[in-house]
Amino acid sequence: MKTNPNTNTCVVRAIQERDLDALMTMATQVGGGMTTLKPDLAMLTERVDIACASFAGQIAPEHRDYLFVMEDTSTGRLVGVCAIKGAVGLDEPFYNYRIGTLVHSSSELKIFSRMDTLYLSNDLTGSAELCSLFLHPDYRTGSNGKLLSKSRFLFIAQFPHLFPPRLIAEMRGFQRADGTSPFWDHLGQHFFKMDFDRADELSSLGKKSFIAELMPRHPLYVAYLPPAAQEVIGMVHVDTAPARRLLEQEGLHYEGYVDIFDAGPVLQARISGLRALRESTLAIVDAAAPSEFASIDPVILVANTTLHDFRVIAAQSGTAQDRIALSEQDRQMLACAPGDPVRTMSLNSHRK
Amino acid sequence: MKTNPNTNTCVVRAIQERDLDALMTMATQVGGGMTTLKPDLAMLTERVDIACASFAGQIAPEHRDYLFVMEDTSTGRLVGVCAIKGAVGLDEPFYNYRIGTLVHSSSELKIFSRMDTLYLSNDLTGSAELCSLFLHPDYRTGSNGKLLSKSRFLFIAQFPHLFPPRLIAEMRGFQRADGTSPFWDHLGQHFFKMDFDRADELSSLGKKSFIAELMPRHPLYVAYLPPAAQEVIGMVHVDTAPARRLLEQEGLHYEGYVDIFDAGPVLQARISGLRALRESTLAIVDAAAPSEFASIDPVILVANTTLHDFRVIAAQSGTAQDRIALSEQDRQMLACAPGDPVRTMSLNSHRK
Amino acid sequence: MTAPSTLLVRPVTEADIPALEALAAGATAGVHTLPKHRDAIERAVQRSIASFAARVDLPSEESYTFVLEDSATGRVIGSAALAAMAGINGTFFAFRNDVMQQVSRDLNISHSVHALTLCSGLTGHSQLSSFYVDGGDGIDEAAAALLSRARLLFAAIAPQRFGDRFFASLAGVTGSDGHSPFWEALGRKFFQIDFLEAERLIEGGRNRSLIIELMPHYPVYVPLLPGDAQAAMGQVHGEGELPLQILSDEGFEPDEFIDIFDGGPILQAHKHALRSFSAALSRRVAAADEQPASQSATVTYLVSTTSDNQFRAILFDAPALDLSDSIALSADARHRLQVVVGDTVKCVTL
Amino acid sequence: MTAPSTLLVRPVTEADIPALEALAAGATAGVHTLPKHRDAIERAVQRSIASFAARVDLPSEESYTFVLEDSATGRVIGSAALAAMAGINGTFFAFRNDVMQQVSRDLNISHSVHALTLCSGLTGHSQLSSFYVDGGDGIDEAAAALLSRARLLFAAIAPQRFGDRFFASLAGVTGSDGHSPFWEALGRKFFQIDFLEAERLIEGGRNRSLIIELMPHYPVYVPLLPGDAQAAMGQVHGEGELPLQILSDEGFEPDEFIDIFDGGPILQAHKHALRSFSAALSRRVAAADEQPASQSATVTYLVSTTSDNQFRAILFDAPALDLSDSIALSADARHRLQVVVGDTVKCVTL
Repeated sequence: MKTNPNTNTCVVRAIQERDLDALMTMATQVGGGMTTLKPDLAMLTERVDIACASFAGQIAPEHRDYLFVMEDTSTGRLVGVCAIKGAVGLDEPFYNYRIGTLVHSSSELKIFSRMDTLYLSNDLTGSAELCSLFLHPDYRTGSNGKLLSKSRFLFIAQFPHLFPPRLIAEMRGFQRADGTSPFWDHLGQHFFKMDFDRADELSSLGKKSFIAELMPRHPLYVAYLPPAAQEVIGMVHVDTAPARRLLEQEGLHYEGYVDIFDAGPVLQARISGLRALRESTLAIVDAAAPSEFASIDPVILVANTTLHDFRVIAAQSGTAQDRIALSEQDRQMLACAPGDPVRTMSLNSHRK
Repeated sequence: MKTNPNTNTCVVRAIQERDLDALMTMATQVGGGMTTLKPDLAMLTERVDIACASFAGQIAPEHRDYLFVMEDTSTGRLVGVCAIKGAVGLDEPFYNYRIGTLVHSSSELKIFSRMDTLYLSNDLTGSAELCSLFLHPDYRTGSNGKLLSKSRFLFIAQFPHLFPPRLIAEMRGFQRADGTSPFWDHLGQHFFKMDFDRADELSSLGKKSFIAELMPRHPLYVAYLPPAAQEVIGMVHVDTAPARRLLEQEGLHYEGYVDIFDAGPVLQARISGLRALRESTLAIVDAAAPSEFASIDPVILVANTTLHDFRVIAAQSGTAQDRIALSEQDRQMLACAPGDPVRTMSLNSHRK
Repeated sequence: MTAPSTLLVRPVTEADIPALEALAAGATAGVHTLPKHRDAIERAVQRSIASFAARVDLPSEESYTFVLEDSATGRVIGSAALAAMAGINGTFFAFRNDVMQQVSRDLNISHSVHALTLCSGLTGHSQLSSFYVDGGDGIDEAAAALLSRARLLFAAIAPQRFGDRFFASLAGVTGSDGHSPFWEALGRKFFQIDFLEAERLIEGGRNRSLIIELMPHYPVYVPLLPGDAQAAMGQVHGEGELPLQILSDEGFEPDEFIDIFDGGPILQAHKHALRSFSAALSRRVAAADEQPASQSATVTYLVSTTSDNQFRAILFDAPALDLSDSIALSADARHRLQVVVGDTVKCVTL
Repeated sequence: MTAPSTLLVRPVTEADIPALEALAAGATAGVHTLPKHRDAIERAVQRSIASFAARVDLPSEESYTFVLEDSATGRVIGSAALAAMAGINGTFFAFRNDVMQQVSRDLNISHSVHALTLCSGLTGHSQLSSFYVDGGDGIDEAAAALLSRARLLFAAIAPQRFGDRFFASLAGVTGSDGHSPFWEALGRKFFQIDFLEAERLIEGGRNRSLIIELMPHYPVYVPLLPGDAQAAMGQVHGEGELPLQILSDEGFEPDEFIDIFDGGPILQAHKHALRSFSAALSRRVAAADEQPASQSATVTYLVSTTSDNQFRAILFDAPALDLSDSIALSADARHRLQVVVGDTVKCVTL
């Protein structure tokens, strides 16, 4: 039986300095909407430097930025990127709206109003963040998307001591067909007097003092907003819906935090509550000939256990008695040998 | 092999109307600090009526109040009580302080202050609540405490459709040896101009409009409080620490909500994240002779599956192939017969 | 213009209750704040009688109701009240209209945003309220001014009964159906009922604890309100224009406060800024025939007694009083005021 | 008391820079707000010179610095400033001290709680600042009053250069070591540095965006502050008592605002409430020998020129001016003011 060749030739691995040019090429393909991966060579150079120092363990965990690339080993081409930031909001404040509830009640008038409120908050300060996910359109097939996104959970499961208790992911918020944001138009615009893209860009450049200067500080009742703005609170951009589902399968939840500009949801999880921490297991690598693989074997994610050269593949295999049979090609992609430990997890959650 | 007689003669069961007098007797033994179980016959009568209607499914789930008693079947004496409220805060507002984070940062002065804040909130409105736990001192041995507290999780696991997504439990907050609360003295006292017990009593009687009238409405920085008050935020009363640990083992967490008067923590969980929903399983009852029990068998909780006569015991037994052998005594306590389904769960969590 | 020569303002009496009921029937719900129902009217009258009778050193729960009577017919054609302290038995709530500067020097941004904050800053100030004149034949402006301003002449002769600051909340913009754009944008979201229903339940009061239970705890950012609600802020109802004009002439100014329900303007003044306090003259009563009829033009004065338990006020045309230490009143005027020659009266130009 | 006869207040010039440096050396950090360092002094002087020279229709970025000179010695012994609008290039921040009524009618509870709110309500008002008189030999009160109030006489002769409201923030309570109890309770929690260090970094300003970045966003409930911080609210530093007295006599009142750093009082007044505006007399200059020496007692006046680009002010003892249309000035006084007989001067009693 042959395994899916597309799947089998792609590896997600820790970025290296030599990947800079290919990363720059990818960044030009990303398009708008991803503020953390812009085709700015100086910015990318700095980011790759930090990532390499992160994987080398040369900087403090809360300042690390683990940048992973997906390489098609059949061609050597970089086809995807994703990242985990060690902590957000420690250099510049990290703002969200938190949605809370206030009850206004009068027993005399028999009125009981349960109202949603928006609180400007920095509650998520210090959380680790999943970000910068991009997969080249040519490779949006098979298990590639899942491999790329979920590889990060195996990394966290392997190195949980490097992370704070909470993990988050910011999702791009709802936009109209013309790219405008109803939430911005009815809220932020009144206070910032600039258009959404400008505010988003300033914020992504780390120039956040304008938020402290201009943002309304007092809690807002959602009911003040017109329905068009209320409706999109916590809604993702249509292009982001699949990414959201993937993360939810891994144990992240929307807990009422949204972006202050477009009200896109923040997904969050306790690190200890991630599927990868409950379900991933270590296994010892055995050599296996291709003929041993059966198409009935599920696709599983397999990662090596090396911080500085972390690698993850999606393999069609199975584990038994804490051992796993991997083909030579898989072993090469993982930079591991028979007898080495690897961390494995089923590609899809078994639980609903 | 004989099983522990203390354990085996106690059953936790849905309260019945005839239990009222015994409940009143127990309420006199509770002492201060539990505002939901006072020796007030009119209040208890109403509560038992609502509980009976709740188990009978005669009122809407969000208005139900499931009251359970622990009976020593060897004497017929009621020795404990516990409850689950279907939802809180739907008649009178349910207040908490939520602890949030605000960052104050100036790049010019290189100052970065990460400050805890207290927000008056009704966020937990609509949550189900664990409350009114009391076990007679004579019975605070063996597994009785765990049986009483954890019986409620089996109830929820058996009837999850009757509950909202979130479950909470309010824990009594820290007090000094003389019964005073440093948090109250340094915060609430300034606004309410009354002593803690009076405020607590008014609140427990459902007279909450005074909270809306007198409570400070604006977010407070924790740093405004003296250290003695800051330190006790989220701390439980020394007597409540064991109860807190039990609940944490079942999947409840302190997520930053505290009582507005004494800053005692609110533990909370998604219903779907409770250990009981992950680990409890259904099994079919087999008759077993006492000789079949071995002391090496772990203690497990076993519940019947009947809403109106729900019952839970702690039995020393084991399940295999979805079947469980129960002694005649156990079957009598559970009001079940061979062939009936029961829900079982290990007494202690296997996970750290 | 010659002053209507038969009008009289005096404290309300029990005999006025039927007349007040008739007046209330003509008032517009949500606009006029006079009590509507028999029992509320009776309470207000009893409270007023007790207030005028009380010896007062410091203002407290007193509330004084005045009626405008046409002494020719004996008919009561208007009423108005003055409370010693607003918010008695509670807090008088209003929205304070704060301005917040939005400045980012880096980005060269500078503008301001208004926000409405529920506050109690008017509690304890003296409050003009319940002003109403029967407009069956069109309201006589001089008559309305007499009724409205007589209250302040009373305060000027009995300052110990009142605070140093006075305010009046004027009806905000509502449609003919009682629809209030400001209420729709704010109050309705918290009360979940119609404006008129809310006003009926709360009896026009702004001192009830249910306000703090229901109204927003945090500042309301004005740019988030719909345009019609923003436009209604501080705007007076059509029927409030005459009272607004009268009070503005007296020295009141719209300040930073607006009504929490309909967004109507709240006028405020320190007593020293009011003409009844600063520009009223004390003059000895003379008989009109003691002096030769003046050829010079006359000025219309509000003339009141100076006794706080025998308070009366009328309009009277007289030569300018600035250079005279007495005012010559006709026998009819003396009769309406129940004063005799030699008594002292307060006079202020209309 | 006889007026010191050699004193003169005039606009600062570049030649005064060394003298200002010497003055600043004697000033107390955290108490006096005059600029401390050479470059800051130079900037202030240049700005003042440009401000006096500017033709102004509406107040804007101007800031006027005045010096007190002993014309007998030519020595500069004090300086003071007046900014056309506070918070230029930003917002002037202050704490507003709000009162919140805490009322529960059911429970028969009624009390009030104060809360401090960071606000920008003083932005755009004209600000008195940087007042300092060399106290080496003990401060002469009349000299201090001349320096402080001459600023307001200038405003009175050039009202188009200023706003309608004026304020002055006075130094709050600090210990001899610069310890501020109010700062310890509030500012330190956000700035994480000592009071004097903060004042040094921010150069005494209250208009910097870092204030909105660092200071509390929500009202600070006063009962939560330690007792010594509460006691310091609105209290003036010992060295501020004389300036407080001078400004109070002029018509300023402590209002609802206090300083955000040390809790010191902020005095406010509408210009109409200030004696330099409302009680200053315009008088023609006469020569002292034009009139017979008066036997009557004299009054000490502040006398200033009426030209806003040749501003000077002195103290002068003269008979009461109420019934005269001129003031007889000695040749020396005319020389110090650089006026001649027939010119008009402004006079206000000390």
